[in-house]
Amino acid sequence: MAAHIVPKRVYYLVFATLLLLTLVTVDVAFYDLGILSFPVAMLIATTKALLVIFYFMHVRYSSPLTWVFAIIGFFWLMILIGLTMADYLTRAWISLAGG
Amino acid sequence: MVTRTAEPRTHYLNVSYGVMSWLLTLDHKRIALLYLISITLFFFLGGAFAVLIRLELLTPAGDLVESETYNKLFTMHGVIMVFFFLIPSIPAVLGNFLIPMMIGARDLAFPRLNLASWYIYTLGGLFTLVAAIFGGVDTGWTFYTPYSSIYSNTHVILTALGVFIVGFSSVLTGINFIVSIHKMRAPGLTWFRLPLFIWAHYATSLIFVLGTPVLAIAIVLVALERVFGFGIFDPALGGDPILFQHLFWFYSHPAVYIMILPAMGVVSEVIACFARKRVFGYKFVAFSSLAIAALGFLVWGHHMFVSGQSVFASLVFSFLSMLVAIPSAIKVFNWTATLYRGAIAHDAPMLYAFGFIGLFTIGGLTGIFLATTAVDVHVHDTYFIVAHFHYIMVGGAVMGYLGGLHFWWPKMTGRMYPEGWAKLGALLIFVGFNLTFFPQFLLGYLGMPRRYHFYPDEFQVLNVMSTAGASILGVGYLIPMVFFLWSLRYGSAAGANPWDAKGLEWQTPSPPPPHNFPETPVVKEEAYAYSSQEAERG
Amino acid sequence: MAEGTTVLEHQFDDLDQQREASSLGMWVFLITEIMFFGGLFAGYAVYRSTYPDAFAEAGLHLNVLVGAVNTAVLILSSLTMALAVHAAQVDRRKALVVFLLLTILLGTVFLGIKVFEYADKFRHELVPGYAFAFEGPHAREATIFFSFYFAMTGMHALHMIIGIGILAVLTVLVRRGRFSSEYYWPVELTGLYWHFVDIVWIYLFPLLYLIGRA
Amino acid sequence: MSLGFPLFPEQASTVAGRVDALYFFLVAISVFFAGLIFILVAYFAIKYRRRPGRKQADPVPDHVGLELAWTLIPLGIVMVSFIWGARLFVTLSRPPADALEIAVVARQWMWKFQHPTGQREINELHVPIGRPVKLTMASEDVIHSFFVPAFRVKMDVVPGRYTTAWFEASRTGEYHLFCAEYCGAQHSGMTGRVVVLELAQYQQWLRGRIVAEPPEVVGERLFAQLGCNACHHPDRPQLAPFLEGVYGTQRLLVTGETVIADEAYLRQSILDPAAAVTAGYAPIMPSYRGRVTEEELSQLIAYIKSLEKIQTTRSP
Repeated sequence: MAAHIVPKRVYYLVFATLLLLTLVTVDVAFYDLGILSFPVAMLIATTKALLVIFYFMHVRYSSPLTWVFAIIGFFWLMILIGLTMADYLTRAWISLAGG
Repeated sequence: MVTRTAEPRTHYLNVSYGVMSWLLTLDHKRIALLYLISITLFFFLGGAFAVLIRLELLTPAGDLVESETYNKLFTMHGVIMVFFFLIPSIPAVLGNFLIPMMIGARDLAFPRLNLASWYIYTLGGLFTLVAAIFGGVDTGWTFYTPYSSIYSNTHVILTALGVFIVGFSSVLTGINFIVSIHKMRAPGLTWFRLPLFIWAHYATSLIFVLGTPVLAIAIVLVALERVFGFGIFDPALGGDPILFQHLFWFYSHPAVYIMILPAMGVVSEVIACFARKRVFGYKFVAFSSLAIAALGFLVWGHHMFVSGQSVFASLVFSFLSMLVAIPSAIKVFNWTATLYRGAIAHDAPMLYAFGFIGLFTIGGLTGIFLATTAVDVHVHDTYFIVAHFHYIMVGGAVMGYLGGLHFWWPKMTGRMYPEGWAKLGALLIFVGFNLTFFPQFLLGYLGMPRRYHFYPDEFQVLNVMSTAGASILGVGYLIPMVFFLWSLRYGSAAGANPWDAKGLEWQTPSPPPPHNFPETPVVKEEAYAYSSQEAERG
Repeated sequence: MAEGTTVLEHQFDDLDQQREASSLGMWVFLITEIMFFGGLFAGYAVYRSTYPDAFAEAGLHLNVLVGAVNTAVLILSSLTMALAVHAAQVDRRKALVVFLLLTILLGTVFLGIKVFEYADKFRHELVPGYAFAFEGPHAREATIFFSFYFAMTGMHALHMIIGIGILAVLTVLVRRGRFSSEYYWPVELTGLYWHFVDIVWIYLFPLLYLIGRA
Repeated sequence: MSLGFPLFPEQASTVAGRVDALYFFLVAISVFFAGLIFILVAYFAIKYRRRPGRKQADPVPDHVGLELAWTLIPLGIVMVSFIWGARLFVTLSRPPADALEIAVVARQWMWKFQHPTGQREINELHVPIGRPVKLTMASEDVIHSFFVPAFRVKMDVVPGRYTTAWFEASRTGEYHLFCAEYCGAQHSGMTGRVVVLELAQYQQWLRGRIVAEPPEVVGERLFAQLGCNACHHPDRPQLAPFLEGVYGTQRLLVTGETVIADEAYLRQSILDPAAAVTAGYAPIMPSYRGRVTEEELSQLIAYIKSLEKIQTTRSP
């Protein structure tokens, strides 16, 4: 299994996109999107992260095993954050006397 | 079949001599022995703390030691037993020794990391020992905030640093096992031909890798708050001490499975060998290991039903905790079914396996009490919990560890241990264990809280029983310690395969040569092919 | 191939196996890193959802321009790192050295800017536990924000420093001719680590600098 | 008990019997399954022991039906336990509306209680039989846990917030009170007793105590001393909301969210006024963190809660 050599052109393209997305996320932050501002910021960040993972880290060209472990990492991160927030976001659900 | 050695054969023990040949070894087998020595030291140190705890609890008054001392005793007992004995015990000793052999490899994928993990373990251990010598720590092994981050004036940082450091050794071990199991299996050794010991260690390694870092960061945050006055968990700054509990138990609940899964792996090997049968429902047992590892990460909130966690979250965690009982039950039923129509020998490793099944069953069933929210409200933080987790960690993990140590001792040292003494030891440990911890279930339901230095008079009789049991248990642990050392010199030669067992590790001489196999074995049959062996012999 | 055989470790059958094992090992290690930072992200999520106003207000005390410039610097360093891996794959040693040195340089620039930012926080007394003179109704919860700011960026900076150290060792080894297109994966694995650290920053930047700007 | 020492705790609250019923259900399940496993293991170990003539095992093929059986049957049983436990747990988590409200302050290493009529106790709590008692608990330092085994009630007391627990005593007598969450050197000394009295005796006990002012009276005085009434005053509706009748109502916040003005909200509004400002008001209130103790805080809240009862005429 020889390593895949990614053309330099791809790297430059990815780099340009990442810079562009950085500008976008900074710009967007100055508009009041209400509750959407956080999801939008995270969406842009995740897009950037995926670009880095797929191209700079070569996951696009890697074995399924690499995919599995990359996904496990983020999945478990979601478990940690998700179940912790399941506590904090629901603390008011059973509050007053008699309910 | 049996390798005859006319002249001294080169094996991993005699290939080189001298302290440096051990301290700089990259051989997984020697590293396993380094671990064996270190964790044994910590086991007896942790055990000494336990002895003092049980002696203090003999009477209701706090008359043996001061309260401050007592609190340090149970803290040091917990920290040492959990982080420096139980978690590394089976993976770092038996796993390190056996995994490369069981998969037909010359070594683990990263021998240098393997050695580094032992040094890191030792360094972490030194920090904790220094903390103990300078006066110890009194937060409980759980390091709950804000007591640990603000109020305790003992050596929290030093101890926490030890735990933080030893975490890296777990992580390195986990990475090494995962990569080795994926990439270093011998030709023909497909996933479903792997011994269940390997499956169990694979699942354990996943927990090492996914859980340990979260404990590490939790400790870092406590340290930042304690040393630099950061506001993370401090209620005075609007911080929530319960967040620490979330981060802590995200690791420390799965850590229980780090202890029990490898023991389950050992028991699968031992039962198959001494019943001379393939493990019943192999695939179910294999996948239940992965299921335990995965579900184990979803249940940490059951430690927090009365912590002020939201009621809704408690119900979710209760539901998920119920699910993790199922793969454990599957294993127990399958082991029992494996015995059916077997040809069962009652050698010491098998006695430990029987003991494991019995004690783990009790530990597991009482786990359902704790997963049940309304009952947990009453028994949480009482001796019921103490009894429950000792049934899992000592009744389960330590029985598995000792059973495995007996089983593979001939392979590791080339010597047999004395069978009669071994059976006596197993019996004493089983009896002593039950006498120590069963009364604690009753104490817990009666309402005796854990970590109490003195207690109301009506709890004394059960505490006396527990202390009496602990003394039997202590003797039980000393017996194998003595005869294992004795066997190194006086034990009869073991031969390559004293149990006539299946598995690649038994196909190489005892003690194994430096690179395990003269040539890479090729696997053509599934694990535990005891009946096909019979067929071969006609 | 003569060079290749010397790097093959005894426990492996061939270089392919060794390369795959090393690569998998690195990925598993990166999972531990995800979970390590994950604890910080979980804590951040808890407090941000509990004190949204305080976090928004505290976030205004960070300099977006500096953060954005640093983001660009780090992304550029990821590019040079990727190009270094490319150079290693096609056996262009001189280019490899240049790109590694560029990556080190950019990493150092990032850290330099970070030092400047930290100094600014010390000057304005926004350092929990040292001097905290935050004005406003949310002063108390702002301590938590700045605690997370320092914990997160500090852990990130620590990873950068380790990464620069590895890159420095790597550069020396490259100049000694230890690598070739057959045995180049230490460069690749270092790249994986470097890109991971970049990804952490990609999330830290909006979480810390951009909240509450609108 | 004939043994001279207890093996089972007394049942002295209305929920104790219900918790025990579930407990015995689980004990029965455990005895059944543990017994089943022990008997089978012992039976197989003896019957199929290795002996001359039995050197090898008989091959037994895997059986998917069996696997499913011992997956699904335990699953069903634990689900019963989950649902049963969950229903009871929700009951335990919801204090009845008509409960007697007692303020609890925990600190290293003592329990302080204040009755609604003002009587204070330390490490001892007198309660009437047959009347739900709701505990609103705060900690001055580390985490503690209020635990009365005879009531099957336990709840952590967490610094920086209120937690609540409730019980209804069903039998007179004296019962252990323990701190169940490790809290430092004298953790095992942080104990006390709960004394359950008949209602008449309880009232007599209340009368017999040194006459202390009820918490809402002290709270009213504090309210004036701290200058709260400078803004929270009917004459200055533009500055601060009226507090009359505020307890238990829905509050619309400036963020557009609504919250219920319970103890936790009132606590937050006194300590961190800016955290959740009522819609229509500017965040001008200063924080009283550090200026009031946990006990004073509970007295202030008691006063605000009492305003609901006193005020009968409400501005339209």
